[in-house]
Amino acid sequence: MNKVVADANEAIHDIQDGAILMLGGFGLCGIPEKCIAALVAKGVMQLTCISNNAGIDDFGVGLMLRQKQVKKMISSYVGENAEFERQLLSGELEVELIPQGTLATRCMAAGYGMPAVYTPAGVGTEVAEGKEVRHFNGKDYLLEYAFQADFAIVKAWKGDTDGNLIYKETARNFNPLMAMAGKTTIAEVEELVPAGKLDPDAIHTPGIYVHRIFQGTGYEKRIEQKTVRKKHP
Amino acid sequence: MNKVVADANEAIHDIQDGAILMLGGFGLCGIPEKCIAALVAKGVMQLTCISNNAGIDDFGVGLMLRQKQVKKMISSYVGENAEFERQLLSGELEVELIPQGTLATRCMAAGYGMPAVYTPAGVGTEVAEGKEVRHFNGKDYLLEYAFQADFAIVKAWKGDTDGNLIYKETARNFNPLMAMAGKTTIAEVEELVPAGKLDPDAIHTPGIYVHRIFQGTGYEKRIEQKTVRKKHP
Amino acid sequence: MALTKEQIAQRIARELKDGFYVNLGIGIPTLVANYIPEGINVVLQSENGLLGMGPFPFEGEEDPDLINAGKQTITTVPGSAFFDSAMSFGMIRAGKVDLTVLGAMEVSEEGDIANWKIPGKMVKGMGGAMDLVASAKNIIVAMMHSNPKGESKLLPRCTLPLTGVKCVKKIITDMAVLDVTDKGFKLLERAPGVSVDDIKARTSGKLIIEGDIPEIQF
Amino acid sequence: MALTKEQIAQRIARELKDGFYVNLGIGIPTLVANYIPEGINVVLQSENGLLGMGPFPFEGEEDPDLINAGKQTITTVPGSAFFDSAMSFGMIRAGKVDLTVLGAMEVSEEGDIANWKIPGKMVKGMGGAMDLVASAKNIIVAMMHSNPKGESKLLPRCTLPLTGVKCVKKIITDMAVLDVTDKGFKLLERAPGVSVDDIKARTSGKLIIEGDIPEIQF
Repeated sequence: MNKVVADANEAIHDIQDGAILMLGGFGLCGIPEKCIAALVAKGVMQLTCISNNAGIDDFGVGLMLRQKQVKKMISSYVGENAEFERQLLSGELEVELIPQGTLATRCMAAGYGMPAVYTPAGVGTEVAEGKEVRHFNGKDYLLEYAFQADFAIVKAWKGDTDGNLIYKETARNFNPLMAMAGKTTIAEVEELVPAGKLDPDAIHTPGIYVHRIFQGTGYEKRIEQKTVRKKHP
Repeated sequence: MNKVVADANEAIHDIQDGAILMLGGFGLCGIPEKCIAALVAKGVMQLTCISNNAGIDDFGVGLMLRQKQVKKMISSYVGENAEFERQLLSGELEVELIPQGTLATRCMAAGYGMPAVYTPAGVGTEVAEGKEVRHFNGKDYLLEYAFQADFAIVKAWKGDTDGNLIYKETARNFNPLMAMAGKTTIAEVEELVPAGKLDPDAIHTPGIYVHRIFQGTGYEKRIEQKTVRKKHP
Repeated sequence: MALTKEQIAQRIARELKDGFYVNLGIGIPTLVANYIPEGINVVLQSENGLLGMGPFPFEGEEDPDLINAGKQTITTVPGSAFFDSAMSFGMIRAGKVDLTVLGAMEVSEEGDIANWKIPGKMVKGMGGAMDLVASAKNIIVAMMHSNPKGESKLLPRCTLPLTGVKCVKKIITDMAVLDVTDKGFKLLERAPGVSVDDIKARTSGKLIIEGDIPEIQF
Repeated sequence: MALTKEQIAQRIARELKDGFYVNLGIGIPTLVANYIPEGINVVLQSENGLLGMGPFPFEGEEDPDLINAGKQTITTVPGSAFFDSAMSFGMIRAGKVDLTVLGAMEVSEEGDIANWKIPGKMVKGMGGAMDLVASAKNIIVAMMHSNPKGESKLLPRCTLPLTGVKCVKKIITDMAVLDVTDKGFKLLERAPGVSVDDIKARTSGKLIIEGDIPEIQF
C-alpha cells in the first residue's frame, strides 16, 4: 500500500480527456494549486469540473479555462472571471449553477453512499425545474442526486503517508467533502508526514478516502480580496 | 449568552416525564454518566431513549431501566442487560431496533436539516416492513426519517464556554451526531476551558449546536469488556 | 432624509439578541457587524465554514487560508470553530442560525425574494443564497427602497427570477422598516424626515399602515 | 479433519490483499487479524469509529475511550483516525471498505444471510450488521458448516429472519471454502481429510462441484 506519489504530474498522470473532476476550494482559498498547474501542463481537454468557483483569469481553475480545457463547469458562483464570461456567452462553455449547500451536500452524499438527498434550497425557483419535489413536515424539498466524479482533487494543510488529511481554517470548505466523493482521490498537502505523526482525533479526512498524496512546494495561496483594517496607533 | 451550567442537575432540570432523549455513547464508551445519574436522581419517567445501546444492569442507561424510567428504547443493540430483557419480555418496555448506520444517519439528518435519507440497510428484511423502498442506480434503498428529540445529551472530552466540543478516540461515536440533533443539547465534558483555548481546526462539534455545558467530575468510564494481551518478557 | 447604508446597518443591528448566531450577506449586511449593541454577544457564521468571524485583519496580518463567504480576508474571535461546507449548510438548514441578513433586488409582498439573476446579464450564480433563504427561520432583507431607475423594489410579485419563496420576514430599507405579513408589507418605522406618503409612493406592493408610524431614532 | 476456528481465520486471511481496508465482525472474524500474511498491509476498520485498529492493549494499559465494535479494549496503529458513527457507516455504504468478514447463522444459495434474530429468543439487535451486509462490496462469511444440532447452515433459503439479501460472496467454514454463485454454492476447497461427500451431506443448499476439489493447505 503506497499512496505517496512524487508530485502533481504523477498524481494526475491518468486523468484523460473528458474526465469528470471535483476540485476543492472556495474562491482561491484551499485550491489544489499544484494539480491545477499539472493539468494545465498536461493539456487534458473536455473536462467537466465540479468546483464551487471557477477561479480568476490567471489563477485557480481560471488557468484551465484560459486553455479551453473545460467543457462544463458545475459551480455555485462563477464571477470574477472575464475569460469565463466570454466563453460562456460564446457558447464554448457549458455552466450548471447550483446552490452552494446543494453542491456541498451532493458531494457528501457520494462520500456517504447516499444516492440522493432532500434539500429545500431552490424550491419555487428555476433551480427546481424538472426536479422531484417532496413534502415533509409542512415544507417542500427537492430531491438532489449524489455526484459521480472520476477524480477528486483536494488540497490539505497536513497529510500523512496513509492519506489522512488535516485542513487549515476556512481552506477546509469543500475539500473534505470532495475527498470522500472521488472514485480516485488525489490530495496535495503543504506538509507530508509519516503515518502516526498526526493526532488521530484531529484528522478531518481519514486515509481510506485518499488514493494518492504528495507534498507540494512553493504554494502561492493568492488572496482574492485583501481586506484590512488600520492599526490604532 | 451563557451556556455554562453548574452541574448535571441544573443541565437536566427541565427534562419532564415523557420526554424524547438522545443519549450519546457506544456500549459504555463515551456515555454521559453524570446526566444519567441526574436523570436517575430526578426520577423522570416515561422516557423515550434513542441510544445505540441500553447500558448494563448497573451502569449507563441500565440505571434508568432499573428504575423503570424508560418507556421505549430506540437502539441497534441491547444485549448484556438482564433487567432490560425482563422488562421487554413482560411487556413493560417497548423496543425499536434499527440498524446502527441508520441510527447514526437519522441523527445526522436531523442535525443537517435533512428530513429523510436513503440507506440500503435492511432492504429485504423485516426492518423494511412498512417503509418506502426506492431504486437508485441498480440498488434498492429504504427511506428513513430524521429523528426528532427534545434533548440530546452527550459526553465530550474537552469543551469550551461557547459549547465547542472535542471527543476522545472512539468515545466520539454517536455523540457529535446527537449533539447536532437535539432541540436542546446538553454536553458534559471532562475538561471545560474558556472560549479560545481549543484549536478551532480541531473542534468536532461547533458550539452552535450546544445549549448547555458543564464539567463533570470523577468520571468512572467503566470498561465493558477488558481484553488484554501479555507483555513479552 | 433617507438612511445611509451605515444607518440601515445600524438599524438592523437592533434586531440582534444576545446569544444569536447570525449570517450576514455581502454588502450592507456585512456592515451590521460594526453596530452590534453593547452587552449583546452574537456569533457570526460565514457559510464557507466558520463560526466566530472577527473583523478584517491588520495590514500585513492577512491569512490566505482565512476568508469569509465574500472571499475577503478576515480574523476569528475566541471560541471560533471551522467546519466543512456541508456542515455549514447543515446547521443553516437545521435552523441553528438565528438570523440571516441579506441584500435583495426585489421582495414581494408575500416575502418572495429575487437577488441572484437578471435575465440578459451575465449570471454569476446564486452562491449560498438559495440555501440560506430556503432554510433560515428569520430573514431580514437590507436594501434600498428603490432601484437606480427609481422603481420600487417592494413589489406585488417579483419580476426577476426568484431566489426563494415566502421567506423574508422583515425589510429594512433607506426609507423604512417593514414586516412581511400575510396581508402585505406592514410599515413599522420610517426614516427621519421621510413621510408615510413618500414611502407609499415608493412601495408598489401592498402597504399596510396602521396608526402612527414613528421615525427611526438614532 | 474439520478446521479449527483459528484455521478458518487463517484461511480467510489469505483473501486479504495489500492495501485492503477490512471490517472484521465479532467471533471468528476477529481472529483473522492474527494471521495477516507477511508483506500484506491491511487497515482494520471498526464501525464504532476507527480506522487503524491494533491488537489488545497490554495489561494495565486499557483505555476506556478506546474500544472496538465488540466493546473490547483495543489499541491503534500508526496512521489511525477516529470519526463519528455516521462517517463510519458512510464509508461502508460508499464501498470504501474492501472486505467485510462476519459470522452467520444461515446463508442461502443466493447469498442471503441471517445472523441477528432467532424467533422466540431474546433479540439483542442487529447492531451494524444490516448496514455492513447491505453496503459492503465483498462479504466473506466465517462460520461452522453445521449448527449445534448438526443441521446445515448452507441452505436453499434462510429459515431465520434475514439480515441482508444476495450479499454474501464467499463462505469459509470448518469444512470448506465456497463461492456464492448465480447457480448455488460452488465448492472451491475442502478441509484436510474432509471428503466431497462429507461436504455434500452437510450442505442442504445447491452445491456445485466441478473437477477436482483441492484440500486447503496449511
